[in-house]
Amino acid sequence: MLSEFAWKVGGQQGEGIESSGDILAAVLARRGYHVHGYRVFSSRIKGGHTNYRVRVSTRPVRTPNEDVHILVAFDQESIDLNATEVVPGGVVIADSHFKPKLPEGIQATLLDIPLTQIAQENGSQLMRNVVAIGATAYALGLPHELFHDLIHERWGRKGREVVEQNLAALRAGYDFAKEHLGEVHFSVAPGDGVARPIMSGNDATGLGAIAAGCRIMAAYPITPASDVMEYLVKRLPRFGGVVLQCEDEIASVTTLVGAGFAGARAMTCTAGPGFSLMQEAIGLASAAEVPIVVVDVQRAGPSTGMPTKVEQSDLFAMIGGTHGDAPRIVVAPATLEDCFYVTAEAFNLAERFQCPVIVASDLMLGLSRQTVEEPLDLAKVTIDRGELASEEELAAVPAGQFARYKVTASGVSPRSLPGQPNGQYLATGVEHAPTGKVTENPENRVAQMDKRWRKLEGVRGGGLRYLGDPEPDILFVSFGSTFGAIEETLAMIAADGQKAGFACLTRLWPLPKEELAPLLTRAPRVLVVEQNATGQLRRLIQQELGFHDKLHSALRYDGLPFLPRQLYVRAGEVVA
Amino acid sequence: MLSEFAWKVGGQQGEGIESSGDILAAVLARRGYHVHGYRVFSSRIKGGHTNYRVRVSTRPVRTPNEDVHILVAFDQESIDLNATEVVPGGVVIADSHFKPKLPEGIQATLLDIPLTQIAQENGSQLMRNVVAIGATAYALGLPHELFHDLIHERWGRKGREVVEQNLAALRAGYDFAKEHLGEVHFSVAPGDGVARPIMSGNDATGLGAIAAGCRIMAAYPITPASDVMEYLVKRLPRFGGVVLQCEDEIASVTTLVGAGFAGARAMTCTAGPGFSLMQEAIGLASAAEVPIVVVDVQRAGPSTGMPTKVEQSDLFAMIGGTHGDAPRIVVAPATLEDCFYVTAEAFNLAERFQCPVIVASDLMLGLSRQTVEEPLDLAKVTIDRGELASEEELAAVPAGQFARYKVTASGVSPRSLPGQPNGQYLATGVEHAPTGKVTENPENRVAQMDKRWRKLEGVRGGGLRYLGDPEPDILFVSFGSTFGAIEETLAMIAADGQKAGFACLTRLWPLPKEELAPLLTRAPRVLVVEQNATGQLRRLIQQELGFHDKLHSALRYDGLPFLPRQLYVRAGEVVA
Amino acid sequence: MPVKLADFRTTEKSWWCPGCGDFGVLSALQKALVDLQKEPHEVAIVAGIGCSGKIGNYINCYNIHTTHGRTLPVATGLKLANRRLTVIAAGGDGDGYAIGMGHFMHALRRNVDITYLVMDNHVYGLTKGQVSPTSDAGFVTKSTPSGNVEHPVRPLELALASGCGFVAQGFSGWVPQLIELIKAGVQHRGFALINAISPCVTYNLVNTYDFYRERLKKVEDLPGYDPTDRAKALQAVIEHDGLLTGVLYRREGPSYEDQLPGFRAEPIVEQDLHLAPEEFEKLLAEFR
Amino acid sequence: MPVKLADFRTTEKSWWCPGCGDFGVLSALQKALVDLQKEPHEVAIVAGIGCSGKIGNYINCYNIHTTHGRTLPVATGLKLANRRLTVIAAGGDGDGYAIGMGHFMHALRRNVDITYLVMDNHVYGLTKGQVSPTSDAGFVTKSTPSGNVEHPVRPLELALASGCGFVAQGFSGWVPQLIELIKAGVQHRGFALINAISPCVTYNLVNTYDFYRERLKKVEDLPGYDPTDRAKALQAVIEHDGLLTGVLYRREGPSYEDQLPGFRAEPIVEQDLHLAPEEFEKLLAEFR
Ligand SMILES: Cc1ncc(C[n+]2csc(CCOP(=O)(O)OP(=O)(O)O)c2C)c(N)n1
Ligand SMILES: Cc1ncc(C[n+]2csc(CCOP(=O)(O)OP(=O)(O)O)c2C)c(N)n1
Ligand code: SF4
Ligand code: SF4
Ligand SMILES: [Mg+2]
Ligand SMILES: [Mg+2]
Repeated sequence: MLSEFAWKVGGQQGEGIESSGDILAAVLARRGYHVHGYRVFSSRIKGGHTNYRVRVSTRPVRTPNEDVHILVAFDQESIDLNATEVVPGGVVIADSHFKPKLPEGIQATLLDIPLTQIAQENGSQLMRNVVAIGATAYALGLPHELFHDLIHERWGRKGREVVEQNLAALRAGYDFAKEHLGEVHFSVAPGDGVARPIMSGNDATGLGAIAAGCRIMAAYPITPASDVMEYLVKRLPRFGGVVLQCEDEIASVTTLVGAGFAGARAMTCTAGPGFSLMQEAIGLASAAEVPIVVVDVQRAGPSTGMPTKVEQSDLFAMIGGTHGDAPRIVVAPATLEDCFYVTAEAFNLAERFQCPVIVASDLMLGLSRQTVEEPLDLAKVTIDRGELASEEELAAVPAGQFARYKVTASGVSPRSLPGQPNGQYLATGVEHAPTGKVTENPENRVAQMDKRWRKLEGVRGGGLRYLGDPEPDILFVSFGSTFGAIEETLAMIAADGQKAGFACLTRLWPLPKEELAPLLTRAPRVLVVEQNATGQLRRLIQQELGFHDKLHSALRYDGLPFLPRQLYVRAGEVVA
Repeated sequence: MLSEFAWKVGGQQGEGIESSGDILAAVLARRGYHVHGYRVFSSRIKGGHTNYRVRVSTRPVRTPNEDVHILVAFDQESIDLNATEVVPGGVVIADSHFKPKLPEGIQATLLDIPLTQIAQENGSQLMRNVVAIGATAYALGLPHELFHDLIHERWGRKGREVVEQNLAALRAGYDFAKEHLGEVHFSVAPGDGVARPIMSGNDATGLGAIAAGCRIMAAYPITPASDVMEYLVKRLPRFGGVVLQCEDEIASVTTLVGAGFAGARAMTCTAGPGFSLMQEAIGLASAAEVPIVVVDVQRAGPSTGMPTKVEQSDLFAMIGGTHGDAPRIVVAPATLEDCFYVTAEAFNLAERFQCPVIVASDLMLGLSRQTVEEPLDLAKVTIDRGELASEEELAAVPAGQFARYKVTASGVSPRSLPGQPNGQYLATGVEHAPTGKVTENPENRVAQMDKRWRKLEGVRGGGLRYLGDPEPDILFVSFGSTFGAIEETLAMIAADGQKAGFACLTRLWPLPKEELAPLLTRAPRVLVVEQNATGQLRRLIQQELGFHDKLHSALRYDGLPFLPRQLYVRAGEVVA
Repeated sequence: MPVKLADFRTTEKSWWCPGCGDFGVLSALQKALVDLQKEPHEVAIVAGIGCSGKIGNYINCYNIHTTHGRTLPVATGLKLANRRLTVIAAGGDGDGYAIGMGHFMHALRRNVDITYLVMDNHVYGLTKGQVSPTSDAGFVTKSTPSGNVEHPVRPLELALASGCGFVAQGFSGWVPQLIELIKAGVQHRGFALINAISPCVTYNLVNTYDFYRERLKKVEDLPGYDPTDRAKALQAVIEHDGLLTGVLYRREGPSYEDQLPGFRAEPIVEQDLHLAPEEFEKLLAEFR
Repeated sequence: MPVKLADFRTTEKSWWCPGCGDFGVLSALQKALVDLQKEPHEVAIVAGIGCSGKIGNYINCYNIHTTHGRTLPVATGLKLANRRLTVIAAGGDGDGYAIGMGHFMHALRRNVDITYLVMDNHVYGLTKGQVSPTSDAGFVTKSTPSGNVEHPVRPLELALASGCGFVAQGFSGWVPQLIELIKAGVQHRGFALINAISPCVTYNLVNTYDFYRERLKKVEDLPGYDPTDRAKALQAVIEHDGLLTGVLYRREGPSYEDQLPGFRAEPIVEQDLHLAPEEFEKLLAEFR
């Protein structure tokens, strides 16, 4: 009885093989399983190997692992590249048309099944995915009826005949497997029956933005960020909002500056190359104190790098990539739910602190399709617009004298919005007096610079999430999508009877020093886990807090996500 | 007998008053004085107060100080703003036409002199600067004949009459001062008679680039960097080179990428806003291993900030501002001579390590006109093109198989240049195999990333200059134009019988850790001096080496340069 | 109370050189806004970086001073956020046609309802006299000591070739005409380009007031000129080497905002940001 | 030994979708280079980012793959550094006319001797089907689910309006003509634009091969077409809604490099980098 299994499908890019993964994931999510779907693909439209791994469990899973119970192969390459992952006793479901062969030494059962042919016989070769799902159902010991609803929903619009054809294809796959596998199948522990939504981190980001009142999105397509734009362009018009595909990322981010100045909640979403292009404008938003939200779905750099591979290497670019001392806030979702809540909260931070807020997402987080583990609760999304000058306050100001950049104790100054009578001022990236008037007066300069940085002192709380043992022998520190792998590593270490803790940073700048420092002090050894080559997070912690001798790095920068086992081994080295 | 004095002229911008400072500086430089000229101005073409301080000494001076011996004022505002700096016994030379008044409590002699009128009487009101120089000469106890040569050279082209008029104006100013000041004048110790060239740091940067074989400059105008372009556009054509004013900074830096790929030595020069725009392309040069040189003449940020004021706040942007882990080298001239040598060497570094090299200059360094204190010696400028594949090596390669990105022990791989037979390859910012072929293979990725970073391990030596006591009670650490002020502070501390040392970093990345760490270990207290608000250099040192408790900051970010006295006081606080 | 000129004035003195063309543009803009009876708080100026970009510093209304070259996307975001505002982008020839060229070309075709006022002096003023994209061939500057060798950008031709619905040129020496052009541009629904020739008296001693007074023609004075005929307008501009003033071309039609699906008459900034729980449920349901 | 097609081939298989228009462009480019008897090492291709930008991966010569949209400045630097090379910039419609628009407009007027080959499929291929600047009005994509509302960029009109000396359009379905256009473009002294219509069979199901076969005309077939008459060319392009192929316009004249003061026939990369001491002394003397 499996309480957890992984299923993988492999084939050529552009042949739509991902859809079988989506069907499997969706159906199991409805039946109370926890699902994590992870796609490996490359920067190419058609051709080249791609695979999609769906991990299914009776407890939450937030990361891919190494074992595969069932591999569906649409070509021999998919077997050759992935068969070593198949667990002993696993099943390889392979299309007969390419005469599949298992490599030596693989202790799996090969189900040589004419997927394409069965699909054609039932109406169209496009349905080979559904045939494979049918066979999968049998191999997992699941009834094929589980899939009927989804088939109805998915193909219902195309008419009854198409639905019937798909049902028949599903059944044919199931029957073929039954006939040829016989007793060789898994049986899977039942799910908890709770139907969970399933979505990608990018979806959750888009949803969070809508919930937070974001009504303007300006962006330029880029992998792996484009989906956010594509999600929003279909939904924002319903709420009176607009998505603008700009001519480039500079236009995108400066569009936000205009929208933020006007008082709208606006966002862009990009990846490394686009983010680098935004640096100058991020400085403008910082200096002119305009709220904007920039999501960076990080991918492997530098430069164009590996656009379809994960990395977390934009940290220094996000914190200090624009010239000058330009305050900003950098937050980092670590889970799917964070993508929703952290993004939504980013709009509050931007308006409360009147500065750019950068959401440091990453490709694993953005593209993996997962079940929502903690319900997304609209009631938890508050809208805090920060300090806005009221009509009355403005009316009391001598004409043309509104002190938009008033030096205050908190550093935050109430702002007027264009259209408000008597609130006129000059917003500018040039150094300015409290009224916005340009000046190079040295005392004013210091006062304004200090005021802008003072704002960040108000950014407190909520930047760190602690998991695991309160008195750990080893403390993991990380941000972003490595969360899932670390969570599982903690469990492995705990199973060994050892004590591990985990400080997950959900804010990178200002670094939650007050929360982090005592943890670092207490822990005898610290392992900073990050998907980059130079230990950017470790170096950031060193810069702000020290602890050089205690800090160890777990780095991965080959484009693949950390596996729990890998971290477990690395932790062992550090503790040894 | 003054061994040092300062002279200042003040007036309205755009009225050419700087030319009197230039004349004074040039003449005294020829006579064996050491000169430092510092101009205060704002981002405006005409109008608004500007002043020009010329510091003259019998020993080298590299920074402005606070005292003024002679103030020349073309308007009352110039007196009001600057009179407090005039030393007791000083002279204020002010044009009668505005009925000058000295503020209360200023113990200086006012020479109320009809500068404009005398100039007009001698031919043209434009010569009022020359009249002022004549009066200055008397007030300093210098013969007016000292200025005759320069007047001949400067106005010779305009004909004998103009020269005569200027000589007469000079003489008239001198005579007027003699008549009215009488015994009230300084006397200045003689110079050493060595005629020194006088130039700005930007001039030295341009000269260094020519000496290093830079033949392509692509840039976009920006204060305070444009002069480098303007210097080179007049000189490069003589050497077959070209200066291209591009449509923006992205075009400028990518033009260099093309030129660098082709094998030319190419550079751009910009300031913060332009630098931020270059971030993406800097990553391309890093990933594709193309040598380029980018000079950032830093000014006060963030955003447009204060374009005519000094700051050193682009450090993090220079080191880590592009997305991804993108190796590069950042060097930092600290003196006028460094502007020449460090810039020239930047081209060697770029070609030896096949990566972007950023020269971190700053406004004080770039715009101050100074005497050259150590002769600029062409023989010291070597040209090292790094590893280039020879025609023979290429001929031995199977066709189309040249391994441009071969994984080597040093990380550096010999490169071919377009036009070389059989050296064809693909240079790309996408992750690539040794041949340049695009690949996402994880092992290759790690090998290439490691190779690129390994190059930086070869960047050794020459990154730190030590001055002062070898066993200091206080160690100053800095980079860039604060050098001069720190040098003088050291002398002040030494005069107190205390021991101070100074580690001047001429390379910021890779940080010369091996040289710096023992100094930090030994020194009981460290004062990191930098012209920015957030202690970027201190944080960089903390990040790389620690020493948090020992490191203190001297920060100045009001747009004005550090004064030696200010640092002396700050050092006192740290030692106390 | 009717809006008066004083309402658009500030206490800040203009920082331009005496005689700078930008004074004329500023006063034309102020007068146009008064004529249109806009209230200062209903107007937002998005200014670039340059001498010209300081225009926003001297006029009492909502102002945003962008980074160099980015006026148009900023103005786009501003207008989309609050379509009730009168949004005017203003900047120099370098700002708009060098570093800002990409945004200019895309703004022309996007057709958001903003007015773009370019103060064209054929030179870089604020950085002290380098060549600009509109500089004439052969023009000698600090960065072209042997004379400019590039073809000048022809903004009017580009606007006409890109389907811009309102293309005009004015001259800061002819303020009354410029006032009318600005008014017409603001009233035009969609993107309106007004290239305002604005001599730099300090760094451009070729393209002076006199130069233009001698050469500029008004389209009204061309016999039978029809500002609704794009091909003819293009031809006239080419024939007269760009030295025409007036409304060269005008075409009515929906603006970008008018064509956006779901875009409301009520400005975004005035809408309720809160999502109705049932709407949220609908969004979530898509993932079930 | 004469250069053969095999010399420009690589062992790398092309990664485009079967039927992609870019195959035709690649083979036309390779054949043109062979016809011109260029050696692979004498040619440098500067490619952008996009499906189209992969063209450099499949052709044996010096190749540089830039960041998105920056082919033209990179090609400019390359050509200035080594004017002996044949420099070809190549990329997509998004690369060239969206993010690269500013550089495109300035390259047109700068007139450096490079050939620019745009593989125009009216869509963003590599990012999986978003709207592009050349997409038709109403075109439905992932980013314009209700149809494109922006006026398409008209590259040929822009090139003609900007004084470009060689403006051509080809079609990847008509390889023989495209070969000739590329040859003529490479031989042209100065900037040459070749807009190569190159259908995306995956994300653009409107602007297909058939669509173009039915609509495209060759200028040779227009009675009395004169490719040296700019105004007429512009008119023809407007009349035929851009659906013309062939050399639309050509004007001889000096390139940018030809006009640069002091610029030598010998490429910069072949010159001695060392400064003569007496030259250095002369430079220093200016500061004495
Ligand atoms: C990114 C960036 N690059 C360069 C500059 C420097 N800069 C300021 S104004 C300007 C151009 C001024 O010319 P123009 O736009 O024609 O305005 P004008 O001063 O002539 O009115 C430049 C290049 C800058 N501020 N930002
Ligand atoms: C700065 C930057 N922004 C965005 C991207 C993502 N991107 C890659 S290709 C491309 C556009 C592709 O369209 P096009 O240029 O028309 O080429 P095609 O794929 O259609 O040939 C984009 C937006 C990028 N690589 N870099
Ligand atoms: S420099 Fe030219 S553009 Fe600038 S203010 Fe002076 S006259 Fe006007
Ligand atoms: S997606 Fe389109 S442009 Fe890209 S390879 Fe496929 S057919 Fe060609
Ligand atoms: Mg200008
Ligand atoms: Mg395309």
